[in-house]
Amino acid sequence: MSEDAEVAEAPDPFEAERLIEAVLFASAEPVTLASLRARLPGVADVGALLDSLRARYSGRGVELVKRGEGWAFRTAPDLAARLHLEVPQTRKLSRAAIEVMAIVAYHQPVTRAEIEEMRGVALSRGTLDVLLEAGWVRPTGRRQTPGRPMTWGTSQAFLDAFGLESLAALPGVEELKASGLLDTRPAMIAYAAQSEDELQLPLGDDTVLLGEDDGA
Amino acid sequence: MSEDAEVAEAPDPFEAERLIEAVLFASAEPVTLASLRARLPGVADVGALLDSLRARYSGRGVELVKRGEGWAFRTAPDLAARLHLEVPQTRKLSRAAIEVMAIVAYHQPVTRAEIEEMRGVALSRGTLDVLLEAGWVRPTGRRQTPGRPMTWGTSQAFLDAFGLESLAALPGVEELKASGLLDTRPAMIAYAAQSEDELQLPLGDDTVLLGEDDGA
Amino acid sequence: MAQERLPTFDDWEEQPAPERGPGLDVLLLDLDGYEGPIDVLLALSRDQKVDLRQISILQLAEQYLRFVAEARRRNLEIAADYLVMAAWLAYLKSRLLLPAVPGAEEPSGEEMAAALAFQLERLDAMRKAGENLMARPRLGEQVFARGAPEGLRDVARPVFEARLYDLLAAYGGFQARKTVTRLEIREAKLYSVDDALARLSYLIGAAADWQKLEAFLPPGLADPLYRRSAVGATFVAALELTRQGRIELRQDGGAFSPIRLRKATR
Repeated sequence: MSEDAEVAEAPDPFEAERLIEAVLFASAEPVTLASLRARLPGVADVGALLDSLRARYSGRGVELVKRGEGWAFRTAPDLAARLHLEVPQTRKLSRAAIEVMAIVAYHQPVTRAEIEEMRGVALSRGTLDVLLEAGWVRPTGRRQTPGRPMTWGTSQAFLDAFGLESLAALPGVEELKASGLLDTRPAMIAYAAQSEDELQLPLGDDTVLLGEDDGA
Repeated sequence: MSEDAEVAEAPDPFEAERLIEAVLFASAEPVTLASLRARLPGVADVGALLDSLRARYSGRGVELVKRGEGWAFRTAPDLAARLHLEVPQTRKLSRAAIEVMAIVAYHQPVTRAEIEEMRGVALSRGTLDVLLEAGWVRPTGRRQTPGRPMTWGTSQAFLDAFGLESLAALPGVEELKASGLLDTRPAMIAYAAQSEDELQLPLGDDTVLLGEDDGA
Repeated sequence: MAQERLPTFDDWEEQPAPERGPGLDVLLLDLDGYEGPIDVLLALSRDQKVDLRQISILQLAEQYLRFVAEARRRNLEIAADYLVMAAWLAYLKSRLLLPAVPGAEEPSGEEMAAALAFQLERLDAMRKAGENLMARPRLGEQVFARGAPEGLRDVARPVFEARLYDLLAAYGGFQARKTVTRLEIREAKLYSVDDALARLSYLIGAAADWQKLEAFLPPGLADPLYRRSAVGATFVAALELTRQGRIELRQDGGAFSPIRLRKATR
């Protein structure tokens, strides 16, 4: 690393241009002309070399630009938008988020306070944000009550995401009950046993009776 | 934010090359081929564009290099002495650390016990840590032997740090392989195997030697 | 394997690699600089030939033994594994000098020597490989990355996953939680084991012959849950009375066949 730059070769313009290129590439800050000159003893016209380099990169994906007193490489402005890439990344919604989504869908327009009251817990910070980020809920207006709280409803994206033609396509509470998704019965095995037909076995057939919960 | 990246312009090769140039310039780390492809929808042969770009920069002050799965621009090594960049002084590696790094690089995947066996001394605390901290070695899996010991290998950053296109470019790796010196086993066993002609086979594919019981 | 590690010296790179191995004195002076016996052996081996394949292990063993003897004579502190290696090399030496025992199970002296030579050669190769790697232009020292990276972001655009089923199930769960505000637990009507014991003890007196278990069930078995509890309790009671030696139980047809019982005939 400790080489003598002073023992500089004959100032070959091509070599000098290469060096400028490397210095500008590797420097964190724009490099001043003076600083470049200091690196190129014996080279008379550093400015001309910069011009040549600028021409060389003109129209490319990278351009040589002047920034204040210094020179630097920068990516071409027209490409800036395409440097960054949006990568789809599937994320699972939390149980709370899905429940809030459902409440918004069934009870819209609904305020945050109403959601909290219905669920009996405060809405944690991220929950509504996540739904907003997904684009499924949207503000629908303000309730004409003290404080004029914002109300929330579902968006078209929500319908698209869940394959619903319209909000009317959401099954009603009675339909949920019928499909077993809404079960209001207390879950107790004892009651289940009482109400289930399969256990109404004829008593006469004792073998079945005895064996019935034998292996269970 | 706009989704129009998909509605890509006709994949003009010149434009595509410009974009690759900009993307590689914008990143200090090597950019993977996959990441480049994702930015160039509709461009069939990204590899050919990279080759063209590599040729374009060949001999310049900045070069296009391949580092494992990634591509990057790097200053030409011959200019090192004349760049005079202010570089934070890197910590010198101890002789032990260098030796361990070479063993990991040439014998990967290799277990800690195998490294110790080869060197004839226990690995002191800091040795592997220093290499891990530098980001040059990484755990690669577990060996399917009793105790399921962890195996170590080198990272992409290792290739980048030492200017290697791939592990096949490790200096002298072919000769070492041919002479049987890349056998990880204890000397007695390794030597015995060697004298049984087993290792006189053409060692074309390192999977036999290296990947044999790779846990990864 | 070393039990104790000697300190390394960090200034290796400043030292020109010796063409020939160090003399005994240098070796002893530098004792702290060596990483265990293998390291010393490798240093000693440079005394012989450049090519480790041609090395005389016998000569190396002698050099090493001289080194250890000299260290002990000078009361230098050397770690236990140096002595272990000395003992092993002394043994190897004897094996190399004496004719091989025919039919011996263990490897011959030549094989042991070759294995040691292999180990030295392998370590030496790795040492050189390390030096070669370090001699390459390194990123951040001779080769540089872009000094002002403009950042390249792969922005994660989240796509949320939820099925209509999840939504409806969540709402169902929510409604259910809301609806059931008061949980009433009805008294479960069950036939107890105590009742079964009392009934069975009473009835068994009259049963001199084998009778099915069902014969002892209480009346009023319309309710299925009650009936199941009666069967279970009566069976448990029967087991208890059998244990007490008051009745006998039998089941002739294997699993699920009728269980019969009668008063003990003692």
